[in-house]
Amino acid sequence: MNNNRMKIGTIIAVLVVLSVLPFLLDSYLIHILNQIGIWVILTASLNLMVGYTGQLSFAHVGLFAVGAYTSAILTTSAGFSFWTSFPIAAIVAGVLGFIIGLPVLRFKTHFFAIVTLGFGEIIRLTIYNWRDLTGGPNGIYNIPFPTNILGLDFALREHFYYLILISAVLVVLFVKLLIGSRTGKAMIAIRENENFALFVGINTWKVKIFAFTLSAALAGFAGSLYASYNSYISPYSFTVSESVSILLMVIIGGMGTIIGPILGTTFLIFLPELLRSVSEWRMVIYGGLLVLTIMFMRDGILGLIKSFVRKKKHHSEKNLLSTGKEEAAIAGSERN
Amino acid sequence: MKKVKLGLVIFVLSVFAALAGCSKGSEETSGKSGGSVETVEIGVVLATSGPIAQTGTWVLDGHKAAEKEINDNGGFKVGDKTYKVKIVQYDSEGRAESATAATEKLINQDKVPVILGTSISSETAAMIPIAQRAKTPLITFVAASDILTAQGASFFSQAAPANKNYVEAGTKTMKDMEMKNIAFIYVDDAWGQSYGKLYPPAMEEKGLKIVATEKFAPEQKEFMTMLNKVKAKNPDGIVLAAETELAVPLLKQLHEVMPDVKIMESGGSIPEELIKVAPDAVNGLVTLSRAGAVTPEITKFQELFAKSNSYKANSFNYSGYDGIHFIVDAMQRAGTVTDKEKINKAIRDAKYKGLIGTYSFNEKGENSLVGNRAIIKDGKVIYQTVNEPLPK
Amino acid sequence: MGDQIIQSILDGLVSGSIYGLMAIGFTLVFGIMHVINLAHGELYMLGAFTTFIMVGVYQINFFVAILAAMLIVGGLGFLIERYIFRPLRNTAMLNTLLASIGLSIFISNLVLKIAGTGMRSIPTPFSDKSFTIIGATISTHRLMVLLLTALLVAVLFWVIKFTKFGRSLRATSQDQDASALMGVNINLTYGLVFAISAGMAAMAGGLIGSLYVVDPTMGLGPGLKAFIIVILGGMGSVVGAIVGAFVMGYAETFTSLFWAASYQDLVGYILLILVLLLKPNGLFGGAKR
Amino acid sequence: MLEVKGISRFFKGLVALDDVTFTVKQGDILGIIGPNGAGKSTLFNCITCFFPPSKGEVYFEGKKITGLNPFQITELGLTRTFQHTQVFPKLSVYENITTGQYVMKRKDPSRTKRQLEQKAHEIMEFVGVSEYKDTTAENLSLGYQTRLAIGIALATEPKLFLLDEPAAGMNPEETKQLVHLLREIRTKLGVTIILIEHDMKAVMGLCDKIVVLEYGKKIAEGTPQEIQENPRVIEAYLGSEALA
Repeated sequence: MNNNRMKIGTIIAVLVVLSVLPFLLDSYLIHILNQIGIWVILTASLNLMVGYTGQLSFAHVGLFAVGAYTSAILTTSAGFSFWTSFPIAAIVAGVLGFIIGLPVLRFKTHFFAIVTLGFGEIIRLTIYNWRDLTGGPNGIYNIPFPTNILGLDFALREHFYYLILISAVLVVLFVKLLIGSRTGKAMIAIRENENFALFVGINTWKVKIFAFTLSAALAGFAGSLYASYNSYISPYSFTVSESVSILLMVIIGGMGTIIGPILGTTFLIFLPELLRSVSEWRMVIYGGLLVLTIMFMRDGILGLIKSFVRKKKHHSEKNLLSTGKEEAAIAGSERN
Repeated sequence: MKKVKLGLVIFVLSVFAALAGCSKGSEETSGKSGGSVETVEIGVVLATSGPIAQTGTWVLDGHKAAEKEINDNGGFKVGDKTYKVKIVQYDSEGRAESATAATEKLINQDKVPVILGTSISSETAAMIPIAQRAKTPLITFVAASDILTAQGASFFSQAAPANKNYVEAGTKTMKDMEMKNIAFIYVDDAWGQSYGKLYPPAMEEKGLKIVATEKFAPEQKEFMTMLNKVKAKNPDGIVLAAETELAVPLLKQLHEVMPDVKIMESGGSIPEELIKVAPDAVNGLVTLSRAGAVTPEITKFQELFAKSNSYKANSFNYSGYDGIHFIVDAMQRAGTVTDKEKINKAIRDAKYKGLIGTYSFNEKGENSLVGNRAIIKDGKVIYQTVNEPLPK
Repeated sequence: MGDQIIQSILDGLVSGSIYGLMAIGFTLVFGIMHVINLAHGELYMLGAFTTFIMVGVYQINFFVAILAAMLIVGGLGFLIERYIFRPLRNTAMLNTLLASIGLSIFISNLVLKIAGTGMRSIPTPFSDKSFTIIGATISTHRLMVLLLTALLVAVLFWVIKFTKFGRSLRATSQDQDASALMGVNINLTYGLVFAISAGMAAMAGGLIGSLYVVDPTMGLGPGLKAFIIVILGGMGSVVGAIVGAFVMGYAETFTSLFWAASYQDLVGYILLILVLLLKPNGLFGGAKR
Repeated sequence: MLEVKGISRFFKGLVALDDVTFTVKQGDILGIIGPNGAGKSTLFNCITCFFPPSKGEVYFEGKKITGLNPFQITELGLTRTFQHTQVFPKLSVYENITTGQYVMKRKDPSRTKRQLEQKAHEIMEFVGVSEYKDTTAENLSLGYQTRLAIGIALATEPKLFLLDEPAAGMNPEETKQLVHLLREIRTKLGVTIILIEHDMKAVMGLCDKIVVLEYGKKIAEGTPQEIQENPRVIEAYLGSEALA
């Protein structure tokens, strides 16, 4: 039981460090952390689908865009404040997720991927061409910051940091609780073996629709944060290459875990920033690294760290137990 | 186990390479105060990768030519001190997230006094709120969409010839080319759409009839159906609005469908580039252009540019060159290289004669650069202002 | 309006065959190797660049240049399969998909760095003369694209249906282990399949590159379009890829005829989703594993 | 307990099942035997609504279940295993069992978390996989995986349990243990069992009643004794030594 307490200890330590950061770093690094925070919420929502329910979705950037545009339109032309517009943005994205989910969730693996990619692009192209509502390619500018509450002035990056930090922590916690719950078990069962899950008494259709709608709402919420934070949005930031990069963040970090996508998001947002000064070769290194990561670190950064830890633990265990139980099980299993 | 060890090595290697890259960056800024002549860092954000990397690279080459020229003759004087120019450029990859991150890095880590904005309107629009909040002057010499000045940011100035100023020159050129029934074809992006809005009323006013209007998607390459549809309306003139990368396939196919129709392009394409890639399809084409008649300064710049670049200078290089000199002039008039507010005021009050015209701004940051035109005749480009008659 | 319809039918035929050239290579790799190769667009771009270097710089005959480009890029395809896709062969399809994304970013940016952003155009060997068939005009070059695509499809069908190698391809696509037992050298077969697919992409690049423009990022659009067409036509079926290509070609042609050119992509995606809703495995897709 | 009435199933002209009728009493073990391709698995798939029968109906405890979804039937207390053993590969044995308990919340909402955990451990003990509690299912041997599959099914606390060739690929020793386990399921848990199996020794020793299928038709029904002497059955199996 001690590693549980150790785990909670590290989490609290990390949170304390995170809450102190704004006082130590300049606002460029804070801006990067804010971007990471927003993307953590988006990748957490995507992880619900890819990591836990095993459905590879390319629509999440479209739902992220719906959330961003709903909140932007409400706050600019309808005069709503951020605090009333972000729940609406999440609901609108969730409802759209439900509507898209109905036809889409019938498909499996690569068909599901391509159909969600199609819907993602349909959302982007509709935003692009619906000029009088969304401003078309010009986008929407002068999106106001959230009105000040609790003495925080959100025009300052450092204060907005806390709003994003709290939202990210809440979302990650929510995902953790959901996965621990009964529905979470059903989602994991669907990922592991969808047909068999049907026979264990899981209404796979209902669970998938629930997961997709929920993750759509979370993506919408991330979108509303993104719009208010950047105060300018345009269809150019919701393209297919964006949905590819958030998918990479989830998978390279280690999908189907809570910490994996967070590591992946941090790694894939910090890496291009760190490589900024090597600007000519930056994208070449980025592409090359992706290929190497997929080939050698298949369960992602987290998998790498875990195997590193397990290797250390394994050595210590071996000399303790003469006939390790684990070895018996492995010896027993003559399957492939 | 072997694989995991290898994976570990790669992972460590990549982080190490990244950190090395980062440290190289920061150690540079610390060298600021050393040496007899101080260095002034000018922030530049341009898309040098991604789909529209071409324009960004041209502008950057223009910036570098000016930087080399200033530093070769000992830097520039402000008050009693002389300064060398150092360009700190970050690639925005054609994505708003990358552009905003680069802007934050320039303002907060490199602490540059001024930033030259990007070649793409949607990126620049995302950077304006950041520059405004950090009270750092941001100026673009390329992004021409009118949404940039519509944000009303006091620290943003648009030194690129805005579409509004070009409409005048455009309608006059259409008249000069004796076009009656015009087919108007424009790219459906932020830049193209502002023409889509501005041209029709202006053309109607001048009695020019629009027989067909077509818009096409930025990544589109196949235009045959659209051109045949336009051909059915048998226009005697075609007005295009398309960046160079998109204009080439369009012009090649236009040459197939309507070989001898008069064509005018409203300033998105570079004539020299069109000749190089599609010589026979563009003969007789007139494009609006930033650069007017070839002034002595332009010839001097072309010689300077030829020394360090393998291709012939074009008007995006001119704008890049003007950009650095304009900032240096503004700093000299402001009498400071660090006080951002004073520099911004000097920028807004500028009356600087550059290669492509005189830069001056109104209170909204819009400039008064007037469009010129360039005519492609038998493989050569003739630049002129719109008042001169078209060469026969 | 009448002759415009005929003209559009001809234009649709041309853009259909252009998409066909791209999609066939893609579906071969998926049908036989069950690998989704999103770097297919970059092989198309490399084909265009090789053809440009040979024709534009060294003035080699256009057709020789295309053949050479097919061989060079085909060889590269063989190496890519050997060193990147073979280690990932028995892992989840997700890995090969993601590895191909990394590869696509790597190749397009490498060429961007080496060749610079400049645009180039391959001088077309075909005369400017255009033919008029029942009221619709088509340039020699586009006619050549039509004919070469038809030729390529015919050759491919002949290879798959009648040659020993063709049979081993079909066997491997059904059941990799069984055909290995039958003495089919799986590694060689997969390597050759990837090489053929890369070669076809290179041919498309050279042929279509001279119609449009050659630059490092030209592969992004066609790569994604090929993926959509293959899914539309039915994963892994060559007939499906060809039919899917013409369906997409005509959808876009008639969209720009009756609506506006800028809505082409939107209609393409809506069409894809409608077809998949009605026939989940695509028009000709067999229920793969 | 279960009434199968006139079940037929056609696949594009091929008659997989032709008018099969039989009933199963509470607490019985019914064996279904027949040469390969006799339609045994198809019959199972029709009963458990994996796909609907072309004709005929199935009643479970008097209630018509044809046309329902598989997960609804599990709720009613009817569950099954598959010819190719189905488990949740990357989950540990314990997680596999707890996933099986998903349906319990609806069947018995009053059940607390503690009780469910307790039940899970009992089941693992019962099917003899508790030593590998934390091993992932895919690392287990075929024998242990089959036991786990049975454990998952028991976790749904069924009243009727259908097993599709559980002993396939097992050595005699493992088969003996399996028969022992099936007997205990009936006696200790009071679960009615329907078993498809080729191993005649196991079937004859275990089942109260046997149904024999051939080319989709029911050719015989009765006690193991009657079946062994029934000429139709002998002829169907051409006197293979299995009947001896």
